[in-house]
Amino acid sequence: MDSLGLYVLAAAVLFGVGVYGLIVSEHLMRKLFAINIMGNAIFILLVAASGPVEGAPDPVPQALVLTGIVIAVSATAFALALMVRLYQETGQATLSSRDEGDDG
Amino acid sequence: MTAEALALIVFLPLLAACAAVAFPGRWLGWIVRIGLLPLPVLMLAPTLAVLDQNVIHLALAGHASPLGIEWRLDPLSLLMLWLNVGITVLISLHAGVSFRPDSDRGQRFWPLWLILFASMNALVLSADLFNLYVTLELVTLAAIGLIAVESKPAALRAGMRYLLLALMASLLYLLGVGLIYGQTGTLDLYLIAEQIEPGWLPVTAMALMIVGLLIKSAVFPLHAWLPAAHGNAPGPVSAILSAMVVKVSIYMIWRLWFWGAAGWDLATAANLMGLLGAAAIVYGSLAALVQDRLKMIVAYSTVAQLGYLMLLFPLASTLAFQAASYHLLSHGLAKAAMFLAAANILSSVGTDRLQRLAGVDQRRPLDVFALALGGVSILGLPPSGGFVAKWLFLEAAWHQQAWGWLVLVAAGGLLAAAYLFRVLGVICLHPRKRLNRRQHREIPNLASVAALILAVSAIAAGFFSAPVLSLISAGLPPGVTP
Amino acid sequence: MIGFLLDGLIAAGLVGLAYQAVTSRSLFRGIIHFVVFGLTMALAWARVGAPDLAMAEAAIGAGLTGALMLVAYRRLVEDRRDAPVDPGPAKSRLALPIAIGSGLLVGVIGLSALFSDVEPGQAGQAVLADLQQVDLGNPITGVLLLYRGIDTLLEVAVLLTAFLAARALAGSESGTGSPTTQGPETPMVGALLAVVIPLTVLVSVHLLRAGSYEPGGAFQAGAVLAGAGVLLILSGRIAAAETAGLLVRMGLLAGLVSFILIGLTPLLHGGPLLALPGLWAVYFIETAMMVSIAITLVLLFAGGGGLKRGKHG
Amino acid sequence: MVDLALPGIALFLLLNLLAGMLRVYRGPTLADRMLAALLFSTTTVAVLLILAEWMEQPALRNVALLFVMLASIISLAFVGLPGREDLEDGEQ
Repeated sequence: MDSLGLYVLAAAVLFGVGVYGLIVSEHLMRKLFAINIMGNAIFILLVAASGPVEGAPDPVPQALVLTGIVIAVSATAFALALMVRLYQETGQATLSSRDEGDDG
Repeated sequence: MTAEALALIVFLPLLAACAAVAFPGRWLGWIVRIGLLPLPVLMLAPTLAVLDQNVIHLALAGHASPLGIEWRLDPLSLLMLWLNVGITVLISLHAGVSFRPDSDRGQRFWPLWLILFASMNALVLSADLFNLYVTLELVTLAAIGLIAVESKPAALRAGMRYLLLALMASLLYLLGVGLIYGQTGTLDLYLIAEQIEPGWLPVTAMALMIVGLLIKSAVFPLHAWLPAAHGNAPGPVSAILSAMVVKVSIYMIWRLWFWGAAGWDLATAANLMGLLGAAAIVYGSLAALVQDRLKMIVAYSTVAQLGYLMLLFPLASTLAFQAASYHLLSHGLAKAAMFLAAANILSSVGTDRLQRLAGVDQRRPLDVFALALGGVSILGLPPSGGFVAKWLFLEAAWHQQAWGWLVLVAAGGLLAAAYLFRVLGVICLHPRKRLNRRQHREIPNLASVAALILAVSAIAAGFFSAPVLSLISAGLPPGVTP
Repeated sequence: MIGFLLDGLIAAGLVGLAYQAVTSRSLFRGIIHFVVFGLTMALAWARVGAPDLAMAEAAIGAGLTGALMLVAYRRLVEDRRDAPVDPGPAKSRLALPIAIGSGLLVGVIGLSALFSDVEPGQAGQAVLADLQQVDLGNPITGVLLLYRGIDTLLEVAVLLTAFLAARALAGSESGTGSPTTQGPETPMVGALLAVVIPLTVLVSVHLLRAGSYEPGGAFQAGAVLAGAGVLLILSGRIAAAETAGLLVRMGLLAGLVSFILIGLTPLLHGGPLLALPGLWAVYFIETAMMVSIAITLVLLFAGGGGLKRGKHG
Repeated sequence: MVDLALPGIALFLLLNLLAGMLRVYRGPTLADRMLAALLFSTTTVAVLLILAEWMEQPALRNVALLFVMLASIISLAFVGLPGREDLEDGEQ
């Protein structure tokens, strides 16, 4: 097994950790950690799944991951803003309470 | 001509969104008009081109796939494009009143609205799996921004739940894309279709992508986020969410399934998808029956109606394609009308709790009329567009002697009738007028007119089905025989 | 062998840090672990031969995401001191089996993808072949701007949308104040700024220029430039404002607008959409994107609609 | 021997990092964690520079440069957190 295989294994564990964190965490920011960790695991797989081109790593998956990183930070930034606003409105940074029938 | 028109269809609203950010204030109204109103005219060139050549390829930056990204316009994507342009422009009439461009709310609303519009156009055109991921993220972020634009706690919470699920769904989709690239070395859907063999890795990749998209399109049992998000968003936003946003991810599933995995034997999986659809129809309708808020009823009705789009997978014939595509169209129009009407009633009466809406038909006759017309199309009564769609579904099931699906479509209509007549019954058939006059707030007529135009179009779609149906049958996927 | 040990250490570190981030007792500690996780991730990218990603992950994934998380945490703490910030983890009997199951699934998928005999990617080969004719040394920049330009264009739109959506949320109430540090008057901060700000600008320009022939590019450079803006906010030199001034708005939109307009120009003389008319266009768009990315990230950090001179400006 | 020296040093530095992480984990005060995190960034810079030599990837020097810039920003962001003492009390 080469180094890339090691990172693929790590990615699998990271994905599991992310899923665990997503289920267990109440706090929204922890859920965001978890999703970002899962995202990183998938980025590793994205690069690992494609073979090398002319001896060097394939540039296309790398460009895709670069795009993915920027999208991840955009989504995270918006999610954080949403979380802060939710906290200001309700005093909670969780999704635990269920009052969806509220017509405000 | 076509290339220029398609470029403007995507980039004009996007530029308008930029202009709306750059020049807030009095110019906003005109910027929005310039970004939206030329679009129906611009659609003419691609429409003529598709009628003439059936499929149009456009290699972006002059690089054909696999090197570059291609846009591909065929009858199905043309239909989606028309639907998006038409519905967005009509809902914008309503939004022009409920989010006035010269108000503070309007300045927060319109840039996101224009971006959502542009991104759905870009999504429908794209034939590249990763580009689809980027456009889908753009659609999701803009949509959630719009849900939360009024910052009500319920909407914020619904938006947050939607966002977390959507992010997870995107990751599953992205993993699938990565595996597909590893296997085929390309990201273009049509090149993939030529190269991919149904080994276990490609099948897993497809499954991951489809599960991700099923979450995004809120198909039962992954629908949990939808009713809260659609029911608590501002009126125009609920309308576009139900009419278009959930549909574009179902459209992507169709593309992957029928075009990407064209040669695969998917009979078992197709039946599974059909069963999900059946469960959605039954569960969504029953849940709509017990809701006590008008907008939540309409939202659960969306969960149910999305189920019909899943019936395409097991039936998979020309008739089924026509049925599903027409259902997409008529449900989009009808549901947008119903959400706008419900939003008008909500902002006029101050609540949309059903037991307090008795007698609202006298205060807001146009809105109740629009609601009823939309309902007629949803439950598939002739001569509406919904009737054409359901009739075609029945016919498709009949021809394949798929009696189970036949019974389901018929029963779905009855269930829809149950929850819609409950609504209309409470509103119109009441022993005494309980609506308090003082609570009644005037809202501009244009808001009701927009709802009515959409509702009338949903009915009118029943009369003008022939050209659309023949267009759809000209653009069938490779495996489907007429 | 020793390389393998090195990778094993990095991989183990990644897993440990990730676990700490999602389960640590305090949220603040979780953020630190998350940031360090991102930095370790950058090391991992460096090891698998992806320096572009190492840079992007360090600057965007760890640095700026971490800064955004810290400032969000701070708003949570400041806003309501009475309400509990962190309710702690929930008990779930299903969590562990589901997590192990999905981890196993991803592991099996990943390893079989790695060890299935994959052909070199057609797209990647086409990129390298076509780049021979263009004087652009970094294939990733080529993919991002020349071949998959619309991805990059829409990606810039995603970033703008995130800002617009976050701005639409920010009410007129409290919580929109800029996160200044406590002691901006201390001479050390001034000295730090005097050294770091010009250096940051220098490094970002260097990374931008490097992007055309070696790893680097608009996103990495923009993130570093945003770092300078974050420093200015933290030291109270600039602060969040209700609305953006003309200059900020222009900077915010420069990348997207110039990309669209330059992308549309070929249509005027019958060329294909988004075909950039030359390498100058690549450099121009990259510069504009760098500015836009930096300003968008700074605005997201400041938590307002615009920027103004701060208390200590 | 020389080709073992560089990765050996990198490995040693990484082990150092691990020890540093123990400090981040154990605390007990915020200052300990802060210093450990700073140690982390400086050590990572060293690791990256060594990797740049060993893997013959000069681009990694740019990554190291970027780390240096980030370290100063992150440290100021940490210092800027208000009322951190009572936070720490509340959460321990």
